[in-house]
Amino acid sequence: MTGGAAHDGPTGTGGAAHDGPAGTGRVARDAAAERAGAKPARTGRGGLQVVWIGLVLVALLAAFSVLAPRAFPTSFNLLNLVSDAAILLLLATGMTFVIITAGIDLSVGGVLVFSAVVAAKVTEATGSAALGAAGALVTGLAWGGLNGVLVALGRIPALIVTLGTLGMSLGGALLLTGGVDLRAPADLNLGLGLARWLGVPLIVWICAAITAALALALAFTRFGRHTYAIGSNAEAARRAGVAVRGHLIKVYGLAGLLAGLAGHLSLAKYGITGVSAHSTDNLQAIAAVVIGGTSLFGGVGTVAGTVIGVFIPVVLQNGFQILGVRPFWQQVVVGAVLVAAVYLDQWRRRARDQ
Amino acid sequence: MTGGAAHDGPTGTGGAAHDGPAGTGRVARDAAAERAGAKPARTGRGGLQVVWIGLVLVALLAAFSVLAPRAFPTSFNLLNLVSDAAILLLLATGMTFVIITAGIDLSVGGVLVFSAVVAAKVTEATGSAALGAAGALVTGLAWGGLNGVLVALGRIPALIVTLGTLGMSLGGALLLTGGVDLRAPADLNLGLGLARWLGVPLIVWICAAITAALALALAFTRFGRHTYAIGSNAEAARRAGVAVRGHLIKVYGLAGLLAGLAGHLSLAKYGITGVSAHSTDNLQAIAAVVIGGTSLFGGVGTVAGTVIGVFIPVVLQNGFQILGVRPFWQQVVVGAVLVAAVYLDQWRRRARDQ
Amino acid sequence: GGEGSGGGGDRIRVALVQGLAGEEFYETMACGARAKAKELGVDLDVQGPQKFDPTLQTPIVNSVVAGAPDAMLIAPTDVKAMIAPLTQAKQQNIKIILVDTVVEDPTIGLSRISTDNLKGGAAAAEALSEQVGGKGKVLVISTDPGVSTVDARIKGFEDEIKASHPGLTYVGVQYSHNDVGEASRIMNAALAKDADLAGVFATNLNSATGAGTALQQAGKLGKVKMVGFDAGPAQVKQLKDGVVQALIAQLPADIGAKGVEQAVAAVKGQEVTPSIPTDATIVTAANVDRPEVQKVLYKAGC
Amino acid sequence: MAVPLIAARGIVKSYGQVEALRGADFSLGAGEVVALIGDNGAGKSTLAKILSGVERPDGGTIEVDGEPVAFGSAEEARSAGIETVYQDLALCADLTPAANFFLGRERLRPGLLGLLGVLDNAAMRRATQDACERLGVRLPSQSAPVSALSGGQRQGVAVARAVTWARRAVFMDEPTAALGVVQTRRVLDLIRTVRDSGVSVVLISHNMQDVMAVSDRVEVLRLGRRVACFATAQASMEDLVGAMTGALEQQEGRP
Amino acid sequence: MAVPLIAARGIVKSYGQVEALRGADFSLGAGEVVALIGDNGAGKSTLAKILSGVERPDGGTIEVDGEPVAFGSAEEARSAGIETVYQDLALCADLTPAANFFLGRERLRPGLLGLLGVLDNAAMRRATQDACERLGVRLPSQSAPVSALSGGQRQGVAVARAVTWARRAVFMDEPTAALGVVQTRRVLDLIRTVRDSGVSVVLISHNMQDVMAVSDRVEVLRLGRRVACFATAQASMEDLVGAMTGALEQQEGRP
Ligand SMILES: Nc1ncnc2c1ncn2[C@@H]1O[C@H](COP(=O)(O)OP(=O)(O)OP(=O)(O)O)[C@@H](O)[C@H]1O
Ligand SMILES: Nc1ncnc2c1ncn2[C@@H]1O[C@H](COP(=O)(O)OP(=O)(O)OP(=O)(O)O)[C@@H](O)[C@H]1O
Ligand SMILES: [Mg+2]
Ligand SMILES: [Mg+2]
Repeated sequence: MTGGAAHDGPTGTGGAAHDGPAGTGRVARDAAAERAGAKPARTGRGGLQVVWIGLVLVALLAAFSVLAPRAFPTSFNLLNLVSDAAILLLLATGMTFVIITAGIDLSVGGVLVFSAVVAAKVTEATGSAALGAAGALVTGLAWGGLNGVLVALGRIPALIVTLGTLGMSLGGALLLTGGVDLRAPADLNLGLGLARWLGVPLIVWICAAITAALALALAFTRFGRHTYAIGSNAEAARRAGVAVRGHLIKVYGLAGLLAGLAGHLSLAKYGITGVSAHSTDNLQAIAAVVIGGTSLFGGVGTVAGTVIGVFIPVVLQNGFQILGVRPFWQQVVVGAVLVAAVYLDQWRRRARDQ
Repeated sequence: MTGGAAHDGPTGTGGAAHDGPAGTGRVARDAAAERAGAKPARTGRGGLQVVWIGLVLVALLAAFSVLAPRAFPTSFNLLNLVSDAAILLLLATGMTFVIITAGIDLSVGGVLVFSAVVAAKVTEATGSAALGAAGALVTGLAWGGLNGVLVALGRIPALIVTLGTLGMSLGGALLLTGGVDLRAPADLNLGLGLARWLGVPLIVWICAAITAALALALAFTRFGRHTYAIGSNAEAARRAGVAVRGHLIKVYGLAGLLAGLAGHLSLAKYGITGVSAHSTDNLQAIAAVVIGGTSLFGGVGTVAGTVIGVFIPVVLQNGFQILGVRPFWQQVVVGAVLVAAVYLDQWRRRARDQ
Repeated sequence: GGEGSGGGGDRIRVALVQGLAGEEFYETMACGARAKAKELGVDLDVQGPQKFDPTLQTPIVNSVVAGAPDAMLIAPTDVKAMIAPLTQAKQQNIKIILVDTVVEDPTIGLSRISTDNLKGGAAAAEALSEQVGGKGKVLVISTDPGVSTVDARIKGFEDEIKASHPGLTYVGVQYSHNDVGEASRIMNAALAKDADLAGVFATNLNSATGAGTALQQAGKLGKVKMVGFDAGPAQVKQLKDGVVQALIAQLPADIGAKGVEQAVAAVKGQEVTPSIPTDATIVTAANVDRPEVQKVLYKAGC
Repeated sequence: MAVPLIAARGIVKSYGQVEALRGADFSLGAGEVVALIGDNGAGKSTLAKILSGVERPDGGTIEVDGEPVAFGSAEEARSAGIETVYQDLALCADLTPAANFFLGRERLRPGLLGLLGVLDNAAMRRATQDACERLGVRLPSQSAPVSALSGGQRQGVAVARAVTWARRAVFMDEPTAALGVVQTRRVLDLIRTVRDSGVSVVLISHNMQDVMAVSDRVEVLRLGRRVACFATAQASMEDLVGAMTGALEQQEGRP
Repeated sequence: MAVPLIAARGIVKSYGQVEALRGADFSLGAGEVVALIGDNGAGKSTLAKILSGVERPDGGTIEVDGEPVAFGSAEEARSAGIETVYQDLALCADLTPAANFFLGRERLRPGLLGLLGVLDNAAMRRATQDACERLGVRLPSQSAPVSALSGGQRQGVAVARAVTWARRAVFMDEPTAALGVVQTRRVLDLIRTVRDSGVSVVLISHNMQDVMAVSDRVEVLRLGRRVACFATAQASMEDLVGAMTGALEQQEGRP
């Protein structure tokens, strides 16, 4: 599903494959201790970080397959699972970069909606779907860039900046639409929205390709290296000549760009701009990133982990609904299993580190 | 409004008044750099930290008073302001302790609702309002304790733990009520809910008194000192013999207890358990804490700052509504002013530190 | 107006407090109210919370009261929780007109122009039953539990099925938290679980959108029948695209306009109508182009 | 020979694939100053952390006063009277020097306020100031957080803290690395004073002059094992350096 | 005398109420080793940070090659060929030694991959290993993050990095504080080698033996001011200590 597996899977075991942040994904067994510069006991085997949480996901898939053999493990259901997770995946991937720099982005849902509105308006005005898509991307990039500038140059805490831009972008989207959802042009909704390739929706391919590319970029390129360095110790990165401010602007810009793309894809997929429908996107994306082993204190994390982190809640919800667990119980059980899954992950890692 | 002012106001200037975390409230001018142990340029004048953001609040109050002289600065309106903010203040105060330990608590809204449901059920079953209140407090404490245990002993990231308990408590509340809001017993709603003392609602007095007591506890007691120490460097605190795990359990327990009390007060004030309300409580509380100068990376912060952080968004919203700004514009403007306010705060502090 | 607090002029000032800002139903209501206010030459100020939530609506009512308008139209977000702030408003001599929803206290609200969501839910059951031919499994996808208006729709739907549609099997309600993605996931899981699902009642736009997308992906669009609620432009588009087969339309613009009329009458000391019930209309592809149905469709912007 | 205060045998500790200690022995008598020396990465800090209860060994035994112990936490070692200056100092950067000095042992106000847990900051500040000045470390301001101190000032606070609270033994992991000439001299004097008051000292240092000047015995760690023990009086600088680098292999003998 | 490589005059820097530098002067000639010494808190690290562009002075002038400069960032000093070993090392704890070594100057793969910004990790790992081994610092694993290294190993990485990249001058703020005997000797040798290759070195150290052994000149800082300058050959250990502690007040003269 993601190219992240290419370097984080067992093939990379032994850490010999790359010099990247060796402890990536080794979340804070005591995050507070870690950030304070105390030397946590961790080894350098960079290749294993997402294995345990990945196993948790596999175990969940297996359990649901056993419990609901005729409904859960069908290609129909699994394809839908993937298709529903695709857009969230984009947001979570951008969020991974942001969180690795020790930042946070609460504005993604608002930027998504704003970009979708721009795409709809532009397409309507010009009749060109390509221009609409471009409009969404540029808009997303602009919001992200604004976040980045305020965080990097204004030195305002990222939480406040993105809370502010969340309000601004959502309010702006409502102003542009008058609070009434805009519809996607039919050829977008019925074109990109429904298109498939090898039986898999085109939107899924797009999201998977971008996620894979970014997973590779984070792990193997200078851009990724600087992302980790800033989250690990921004002052040290600055002294070493990393253009910290510029890089932060790029990272937030990337997150905005992805949110803009997500807005366009969401418009294509759902056919409307969804001005009121994305208020929990930011928390969903952040949760996915953290479940995937990225520390909120920055410096460690992988896109592959995030991919798993996106799927765990989605699979839980789907599985429990198929099993016929009642909705209120679902909330309870999903919450409990989430905590248990991450606990297992932490516990196994600790055991291995002994 | 809060006793926090007693030590953080200008009287405390010079830092001679206490030995507490000297840089408290001096939020991360570059949080990432700070956490990494790089030595940020900051002075020890512990007394000034909330002055600038406090001035921002005063400026807002003055501006709205000038723009709407007959509606805004009336005792009626200001009393409403305070009364609307009171319950959030409790949540934000608990959140301040949690965030100073470098943790986070997303579950407060869920715990509030669950506690309110318990209070309503217990009062209904026993006919005793006191037992209902006790029920709410115990319930809140239990959820908070669970958070604390999972964070401290399970070493699961606080974000995941409290996201899990948010789902569990909300789902649990819905299970208990069948998804339908319970009504408060009339004598609670009409009693505590409406009672006033010196013209100010009793609920406001309760919240103010508790906030003041906790502000003092954070600044002047061993409990507060250990809270800062853990957030600053949990490993160092552990080595110095601070019972880090026990303390974390207490801090999350306190946050839960306050959420439980907030649930009871909310039941009294609104007369309903509000199972669908409160979904944004966690973000509101976190935002208030961060606006007030507490760093998400732990180790610095004050309750007095949080009090101001609670009021800034409330005042903005109220002022813009009175001025008749349309709702969508309000979202935009509140977002922008929030960022500007915190920027001003940061900027003034930097200038002073030169 | 800019000097909103002044009240220097002798124009009547009316405030409308929506149940939820940025939702088509309430925006359409605001449009209707604005048009009527312009016609009558009164100032109208519209406010609304970002969630259908009494704890968010209370501060708004309080600040509106602080501005001392002559009258307030409000869609209370809870029958009980909003009594206290509205009592306070009444004490400030503000004329209160309840629109869409009501509060328990009968002394509040000189006029009540209410929508009957129970009836709307029943209408949805009727429409869905007709679409699926009176038998099969039906599912409800809603937003959040505890939202009174939506809960009433669900209750009306359930009661109607129990009472008069024995052929339908009700498989329960799922909550999408007003997230299209979530609604889509719910629909997928529902299809995986009950491949023979016959119909869906989506209680609001986002639920219908998400569910519709899932049906489209599964190639079951039009095979699994769906009934939506409200009749904004997006919903009507869904109807025309075949995503939903029927819509339950209320009359928000009408409610807004009537509310302003009643408010002005109350301020001027003229006679007001204490209770004005409104109806729900079933809109289908077959009747949507008829003029009398066109009239009830919500307008985009104003 | 008397029962040693601390005796560790065969301590093993690995971090993932890195074996930091491969069966290290160590002993410390009552009232003696033992220097623990070794090359970078030899495992000195790891051993000190294990004997301070901060890290758990993977294998080996530790005895205090001849009784086997398993320190589960730093707290247990501390209550056995053992204090440590860690190489990374382990200070809370956001707290003042006084708050760090008294962390975990805060002094409370007398009377009711004390029962409520109210801190006696003035007294703690004075005591900290005094302790630091005894080392010749001048703190620019008592209200500045530790993050505002110079490297040497921070180390001074950490050393003063450990020495003040130790009742049986102090581990000092490179305590003078950041200290000035005068301050270093004072710390060495202090080590002697502490020893004379009956508290044992373990000095980890790369400065052979200091080691020779102040220690009674020297234990040498190399690649995670004890490779030599010397009585300081009978050893030359060359012996020590030879043992550390492996040029000289002494058969391990006396404890 | 030739134009000095770096000449700083009257540098003032305060942090809130603390005056770290009160008009400090400093000069460094091409190809010389200058030791900068002083008591704890004298302002040595602050001066080094200002001359490395990391902190901005409140007052005073800095000239490089006789041209006044105002370093706005560490990047500018670095592009003037100046590298620094900071006292707090300034390493990213989550990155590997090689990643730290090449931070900000990553080596890319040849060809298309390089254009895409793909890192050549193997090459960087080898180069880092070599540079550390030249200092006698053995890294247990190239894939372990810096947070897993011992104090001396970390310092080795920081020193190796600065020395490798410096073209005009290296500031070394207590570079051997955590290093072992052998490693310290190697660093002193390295300082000489570097000097011989034409790069100037500023050595901040509390170890007077090292200072005497390796420096050409000594500048003494006291309470934020330069109080003395010596040619090492003409100064005794007592002179240096006296100047640092204020026992000996030399009139400030030669630059
Ligand atoms: N937390 C850890 N994770 C992984 N490896 C570690 C960890 N702590 C120490 N090590 C490794 O264990 C070995 C011994 O480290 P230790 O810190 O005990 O050395 P030391 O003798 O104190 O060296 P120095 O003189 O440089 O301080 C080193 O190779 C180091 O890399
Ligand atoms: N960021 C800061 N904030 C406040 N005060 C500071 C800061 N940095 C340094 N100081 C103060 O400035 C003075 C000089 O500090 P500096 O680190 O330059 O000393 P130093 O000569 O390097 O000492 P050492 O030998 O102990 O490293 C000290 O008194 C210190 O407390
Ligand atoms: Mg060590
Ligand atoms: Mg220094």
